[in-house]
Amino acid sequence: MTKYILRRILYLFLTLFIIASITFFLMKLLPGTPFTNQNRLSPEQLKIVKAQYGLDQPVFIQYIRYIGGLFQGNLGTSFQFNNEPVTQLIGQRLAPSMQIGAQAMIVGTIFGILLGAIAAIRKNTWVDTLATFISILGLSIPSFVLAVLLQFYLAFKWHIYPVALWDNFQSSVLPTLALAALPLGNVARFMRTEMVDVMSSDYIELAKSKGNSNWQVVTKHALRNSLIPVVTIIGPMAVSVMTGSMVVENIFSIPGIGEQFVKSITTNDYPTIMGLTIFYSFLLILVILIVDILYGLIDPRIRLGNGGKE
Amino acid sequence: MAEDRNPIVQVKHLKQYFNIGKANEVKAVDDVSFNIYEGETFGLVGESGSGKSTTGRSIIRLYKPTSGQILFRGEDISKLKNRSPKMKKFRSEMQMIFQDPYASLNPRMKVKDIIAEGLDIHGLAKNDDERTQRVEELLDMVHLNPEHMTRYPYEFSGGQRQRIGIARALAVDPQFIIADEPISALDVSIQAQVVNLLQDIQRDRGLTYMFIAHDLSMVKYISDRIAVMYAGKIVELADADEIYNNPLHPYTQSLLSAIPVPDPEIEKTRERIDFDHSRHFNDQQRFQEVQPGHFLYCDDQTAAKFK
Amino acid sequence: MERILDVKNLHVDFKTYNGTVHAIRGVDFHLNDGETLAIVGESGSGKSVTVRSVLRLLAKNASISQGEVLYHGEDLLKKSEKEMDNLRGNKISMIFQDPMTSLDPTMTIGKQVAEPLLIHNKVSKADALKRAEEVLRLVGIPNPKARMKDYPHQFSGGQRQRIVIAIAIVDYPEILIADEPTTALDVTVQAQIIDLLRELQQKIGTSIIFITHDLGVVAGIADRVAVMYAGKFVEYGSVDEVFYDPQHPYTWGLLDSMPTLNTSEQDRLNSIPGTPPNLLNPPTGDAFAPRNAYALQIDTEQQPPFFKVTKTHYAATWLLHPDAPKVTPPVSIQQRFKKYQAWLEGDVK
Amino acid sequence: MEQVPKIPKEKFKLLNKQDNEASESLGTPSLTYLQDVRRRLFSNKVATACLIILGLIVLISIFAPAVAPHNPNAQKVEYSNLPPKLGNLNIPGFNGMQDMGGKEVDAYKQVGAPKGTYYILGTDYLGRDLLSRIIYGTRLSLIVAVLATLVDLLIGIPYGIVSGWKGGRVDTFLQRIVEIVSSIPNLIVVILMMIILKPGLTSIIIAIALTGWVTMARLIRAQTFQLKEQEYVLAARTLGESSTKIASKHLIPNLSSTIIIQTMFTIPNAIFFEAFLSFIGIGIPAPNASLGTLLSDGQKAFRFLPYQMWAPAIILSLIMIATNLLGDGLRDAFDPQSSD
Amino acid sequence: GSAVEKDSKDTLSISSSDVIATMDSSLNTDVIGGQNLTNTMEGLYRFNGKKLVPGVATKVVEPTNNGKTYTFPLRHSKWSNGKPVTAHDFVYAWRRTVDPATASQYAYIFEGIKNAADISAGKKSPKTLGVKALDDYTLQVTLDQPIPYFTKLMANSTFMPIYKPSVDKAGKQYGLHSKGMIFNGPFKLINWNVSDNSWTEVKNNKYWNAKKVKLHKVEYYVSKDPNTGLNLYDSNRVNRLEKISGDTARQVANYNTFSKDKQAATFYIETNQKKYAFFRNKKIRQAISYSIDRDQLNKNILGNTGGFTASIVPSGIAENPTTGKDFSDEPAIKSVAKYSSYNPKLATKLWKEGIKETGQKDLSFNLVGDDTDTAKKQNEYIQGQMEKYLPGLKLTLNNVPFKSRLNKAETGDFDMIVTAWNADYPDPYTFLQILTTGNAQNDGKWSNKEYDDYVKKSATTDANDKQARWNDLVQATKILTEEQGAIPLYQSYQANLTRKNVKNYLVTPNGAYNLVTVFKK
Ligand SMILES: Nc1ncnc2c1ncn2[C@@H]1O[C@H](COP(=O)(O)OP(=O)(O)OP(=O)(O)O)[C@@H](O)[C@H]1O
Ligand SMILES: Nc1ncnc2c1ncn2[C@@H]1O[C@H](COP(=O)(O)OP(=O)(O)OP(=O)(O)O)[C@@H](O)[C@H]1O
Ligand SMILES: [Mg+2]
Ligand SMILES: [Mg+2]
Repeated sequence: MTKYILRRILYLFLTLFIIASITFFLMKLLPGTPFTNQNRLSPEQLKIVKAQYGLDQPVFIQYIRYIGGLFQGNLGTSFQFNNEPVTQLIGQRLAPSMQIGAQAMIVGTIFGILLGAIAAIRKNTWVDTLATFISILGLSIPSFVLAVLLQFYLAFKWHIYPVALWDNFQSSVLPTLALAALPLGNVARFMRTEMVDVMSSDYIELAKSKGNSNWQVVTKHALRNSLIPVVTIIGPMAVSVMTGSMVVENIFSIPGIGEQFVKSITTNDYPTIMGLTIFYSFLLILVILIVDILYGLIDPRIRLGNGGKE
Repeated sequence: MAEDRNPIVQVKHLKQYFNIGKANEVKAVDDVSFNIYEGETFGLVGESGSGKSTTGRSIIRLYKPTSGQILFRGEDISKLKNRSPKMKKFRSEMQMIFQDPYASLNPRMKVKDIIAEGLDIHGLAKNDDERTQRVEELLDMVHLNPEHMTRYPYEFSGGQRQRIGIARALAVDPQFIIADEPISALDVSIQAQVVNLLQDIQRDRGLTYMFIAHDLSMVKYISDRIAVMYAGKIVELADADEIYNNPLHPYTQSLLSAIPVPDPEIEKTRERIDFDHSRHFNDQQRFQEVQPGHFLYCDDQTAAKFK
Repeated sequence: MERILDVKNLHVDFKTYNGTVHAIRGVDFHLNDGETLAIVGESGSGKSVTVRSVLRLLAKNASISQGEVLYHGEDLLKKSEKEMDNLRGNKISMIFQDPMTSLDPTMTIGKQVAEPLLIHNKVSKADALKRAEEVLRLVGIPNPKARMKDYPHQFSGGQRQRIVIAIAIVDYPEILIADEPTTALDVTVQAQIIDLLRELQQKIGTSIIFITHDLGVVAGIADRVAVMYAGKFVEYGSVDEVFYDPQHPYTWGLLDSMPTLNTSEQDRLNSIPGTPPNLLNPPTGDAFAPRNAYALQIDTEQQPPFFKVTKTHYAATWLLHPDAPKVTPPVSIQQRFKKYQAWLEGDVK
Repeated sequence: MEQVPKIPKEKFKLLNKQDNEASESLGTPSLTYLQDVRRRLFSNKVATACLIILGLIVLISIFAPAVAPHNPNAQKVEYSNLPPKLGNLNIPGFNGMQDMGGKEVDAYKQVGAPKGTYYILGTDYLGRDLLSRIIYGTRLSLIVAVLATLVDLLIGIPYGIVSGWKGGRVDTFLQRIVEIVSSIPNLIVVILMMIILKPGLTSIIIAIALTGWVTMARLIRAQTFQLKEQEYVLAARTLGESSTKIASKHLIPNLSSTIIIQTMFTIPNAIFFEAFLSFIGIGIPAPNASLGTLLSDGQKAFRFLPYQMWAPAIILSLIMIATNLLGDGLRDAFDPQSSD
Repeated sequence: GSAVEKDSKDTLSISSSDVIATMDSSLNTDVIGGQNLTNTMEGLYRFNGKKLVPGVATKVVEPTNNGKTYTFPLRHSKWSNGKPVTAHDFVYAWRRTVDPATASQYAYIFEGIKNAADISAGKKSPKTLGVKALDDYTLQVTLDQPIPYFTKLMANSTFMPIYKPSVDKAGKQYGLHSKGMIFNGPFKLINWNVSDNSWTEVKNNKYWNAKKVKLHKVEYYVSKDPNTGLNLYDSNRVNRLEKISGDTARQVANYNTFSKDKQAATFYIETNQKKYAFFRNKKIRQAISYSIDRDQLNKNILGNTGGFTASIVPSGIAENPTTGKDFSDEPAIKSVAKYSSYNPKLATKLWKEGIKETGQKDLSFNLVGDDTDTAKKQNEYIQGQMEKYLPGLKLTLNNVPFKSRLNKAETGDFDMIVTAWNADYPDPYTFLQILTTGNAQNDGKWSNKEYDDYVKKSATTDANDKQARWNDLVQATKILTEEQGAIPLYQSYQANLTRKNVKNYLVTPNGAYNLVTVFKK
């Protein structure tokens, strides 16, 4: 197990390294330099800033430096905010993103599981139809549209939640909801399929024949077994939440990394784009790793020692 | 006894390992040697996971043997390259019938195309008419209505499907057929149909069979000689009657004692013999002929006793 | 002997795309206290549906259209779902065919075995686990105390089937329904399981309904045998009667198609030709008629009633009608008759 | 137990064995697998409805030039931001009235549009007909979807089959690549691509091509692993069939349900993707419309001109819901076990 | 809980259009940074509305030595930590800005101050800069040559003092975090890190003019989404919504709290005359200009935030030294206004003639522009107009982020480009100089000798003669407009919504607002 985790962590760094390299060279492909209004700088000034950013070195050296810095947790400095280390930038904006991200994941997962389970238990009834419809709706409305609607009705019209901005828990409710719709839909649909499968399995029959009531069968056996595969979609879910947060943070004016990412794009802030790319990838790989480990812990059938693969 | 017969398949020290070098290495077949003679039915029995299917699949080269030799009509086929002409020829000479009547036919292909696949590959039909005609003949041979050749497999019952599988194997005119548990998935009432068919075909065409099965009474019935497999090794090999009347290996004895017999009287009085792996296996043992035509996996001391 | 279970005129239908499948078309049987009743028949004949109807564990698209299932005189079909829950796993329990998939993969086997106790009896968890351990020992799981904490995948097929049996008997049920409990197992393991069931029956005195399509297994375990074909019973009687004095051509076919160790290669096997009827539109007459070498004109028109052979032996074939012609059964069956005759005479002596 | 009934004696005659020998007839009606799938699909009302809706949308997109009432890019700035108006029918929301500083005014009259001028879904900020733009936008979004599907089919399937069929070291290597590609949130790959290439359809396609096939490849690989152990594949091998033939004759047909179902997920994903890119400003460039650009423009004007968001949002959601439900329906239809 | 906050009299909440990029006055380049520096720092002067009033300097001084020396007497004011603000703080700040190691983009604005250009070029030490602390409270600046607009420059944030110990402590990160920053302006920025989406400024009691400051707290919130901003304003979460984008501006124009402020900025199109002889043809440039209906653009796209301008010099930045007439109202300029107006027929005609004259075959060009919402719409509109009236023209839009646009402009990677120029100081010169031959900001490389001469003359021979200088600039503008060397689109306006109870919120000529005088009722 430890060996397996260590190997996975090694892979994690390998993957990150590859991602970092690809990103680095992609960014180098971009024309021009990061300095706005170069024309306004004297050649001497330019020389000095370039040296500051290490851009006077050959690309290969820059690459070595960048990768070297990476290992020390240094992602370079932002072009948009002169001299601000990207790591610091990410650090300052991490908390809100993590909070709404986590909330959205939790809400999405819990309600998705409930919705999916109910649909599966009441398979082919109107309850199922309704639940399916809700989950598909969740999948079908772009988060930015949902965000706008939530803001307009729940906040602006009915004053239930703050319109935007980031100050207390209240203000995280709407962004969370807007973000949770997609994972909720996904989890619910996945859960339903799994649960329908599980409900028709032999061990559920056996559980029924032991005298478990329908409710007991569901809570003691079906739910747990259907949940295990649901764990596998946490990774993709994390991605959808990450990307969704880019727009949702923008709309609700939340100072998160998603909003920063979009801004970095519109300001050509390459170091920040690179940094965030690597950071997002890191998060994702980490989530996948944790999910895999969890999966092994939750599901007794999976022996991580055997490679942990299908 | 063996001299006057012609071996069609000779298996020499065949080893088939999986996941070599990994923690989950499996020695599915572990140093197995035997001959199959022309025209006979060679039965292979043993518990689940003992390596019967693997042996069969290695012989027909679905796997590349880890080591050892497989001679087919005297020619070593264990090292044939996949796309070589020799391999292609070999592919028409040896065929296989599979266990699962549901999984062994491609659900998306019509019966006609399933049966004709071999014809197409080996160019055995010159044109479409000949192809159709051949398929009709084959269907007739397995007692299926040739009109049904445009149907899809799922429209047939298990027994019928198994016969389609037989027709497919027969299409390329093989001399040797490996039947891997061809009847274990079938209903009792239908098993006999298939077994009878296999025997009729063997008689008509002078085929040689390797018949893998669980069901010992059926194996006894169909086979001339029987090999008993246990944990990747053949532990005993002899004529069918000999095996049943004079089992020498404790595992064979245990196996025989467990066969249920549809006769309440026998059942009520039978004694089961338990088999203990660790007690009966050790390093000194090897596969040797202890009586004429009767081979046993044992140490030399034991062998001497029987000789 | 007391009848603890009495099934009367059971009809079960399934609604499907193609129409209604009449899976069970009037089944009557009973189970005596302490006996083992074996139900044999080929795949799809309705064995599982019959016994599942007893526990009311049928698929959602099933409906029991007619009949009664009397357990100690009470009709189980009229009970509420809650009352049924109280019976399941307690008074009547069930063993399923596939040991590989019958156990919850995410629960330790100790908990799974103890579960019926916790559901039905007001016992503490510790007591239940203790009892589970005893039962696991009883069914022959070595070192049960330690292994209780293991998960199903850590056991072999035979062991898993033993665990499934342990679950079924942990609450000393009156009736144990075993639906092909050994089909997926090796012969040697199968033999062990059958021995185990026999042994258990003696120890806890439960009545067993044993389903199989393997006549050899039936011969080893059953007191009485019922033969099923296309949703109906065609013959039933004591194990000796059915094996040595079979009356129904289908039973003949079954017995005749199995080679015994004495059948030589020269004897051609006898097979039952054709395929079972489609239960979407069951035939009006005897469902077996199209495959029956001894079919009579009447078979195509009218379903045969049960004819009494002895007090305990009945068969549903027109051949037993006084007006029916005498037929010569297959050789192997004749041998069985002879054996029975000899045996009866010996018995009389 | 039962009384032996009275039956005429002549009925008890043995039937001629010849008459009786069961001919090997097939009980089931002759339906090919696909016919069966079709039957199952069409008996699912929801899926059928979705199929029809999608069919209509696709048809309208294909024949956009004939169907669209206006040139989608023709500006008529005088008529900008007109609310929907459906002829002279006075349907609320479709009567050309607009809330202006608390008063309902006839926006058409206000801009001095002659009688008979009407835009069913209103106009946008440049006075372009929204309906026409939505029709063309849908068309563009569907093109993205179709191209994404092609990528799935042309990269994902071969990749998955090779990986699954070859197994061993080849598989390990190919899977490592998949692992890396899927460890980068795909949207980020796309964004990176869009920054480097210039925004546009080609870039979106290249971006999708780089990442979109991964799920398909994974599924196909897993399925191929199972299929290659299927006895009919083994049978083909014992007959000497070549790998490519096995792939085309045995694997792909049996992968078809997976392929179709996965495609049903690729399509909405691609459409969503494009919408998202447009929202963060790196989607299809002006003046061309896609559902994404329309939505993102509409979203910004939502406070005052809600119809500009509602119309594309409803169409997008409709496509999403329909493909999702159709996907469900197809999954059930392709699964012979789901016969209830 | 209710999302509607109660409104406090002491606190002003403002929705800002973007975050603060830096609070380092040496490095700041944008309006947001400028606004917040104006809020928190005090330079020599400060604009109060249009009027220049003394800040740390005790009075607005006149130059001596032929306009080459300025001597500023300073008041005894304090930094927010109680330390005195001295002339040395100015000297330090200015030297720091021109020091090439600081890499300030505004170093060039110091050119004209003695040695400034040489220092930026790395040829001289920053110590040689022509700025001196005669004593703690007297600052003297020496120029190489008179700078006519020098006094106005002194209100720019670039010329504010910096508290040296803060820089010493924070190093490169000075201006990125409020922690450790010391202020001498009306407010103090607290708990702020760069890139924060909201920030708070509290009243600075140490500010020399603190008793005039009514507000106790100013809160800024960035909301990029137009709906969000408006929803915040409408639910009174913010008291003021700034920089409303075109589309929304158009919709909220009927709010009675709507206002718009003229900005010292113009948008214009440059054509790449280096790449295409085609664009060196005057008729072609005029045709382009004639093809665009700026009225419609303003009304429908910009929501009335783009006012007419005849030339690239916007209105409201300078007045005739004798008549007091606005620069844009000079008759000479009005006379060429027609060249910057809509005339589709003429456009088509000139276009065809131009094509004939130049023999241009390929009429596919790209139009580079910004990728903000309004810019995109505006470019789309321009594309539509030009394609409509200029036969054969095929325009591809290339909307890119601001920095990319600058980059493309600098490297000449465009065919046509929509450029905006924001005055560095309120004087026509800031606009006119960029179109002179060889100027780095002259992206299209338009060149006209006569024009160059007028512009040059205004800064040299006529530098000290206000009227002569004025006439030079007017003449230059006339030439530029007639030639359409740059094709003016509009002067931009900033649209805002301000609650009725917020008073005295006045724009200054450099685009910032002076919060000293703002109060709430
Ligand atoms: N491709 C493979 N990779 C790894 N292990 C394998 C593979 N094929 C077979 N094995 C293992 O080899 C052993 C022998 O398997 P094989 O299928 O030959 O047994 P068998 O005697 O045919 O059993 P059964 O009666 O269940 O068909 C088993 O332990 C099996 O798990
Ligand atoms: N849920 C269902 N829907 C439709 N038909 C069903 C369903 N369950 C069972 N049947 C039908 O009922 C008949 C009897 O099935 P049953 O499972 O009882 O057979 P069995 O005798 O137990 O066979 P096996 O030996 O294969 O287990 C079959 O024809 C089957 O197709
Ligand atoms: Mg096998
Ligand atoms: Mg069954």
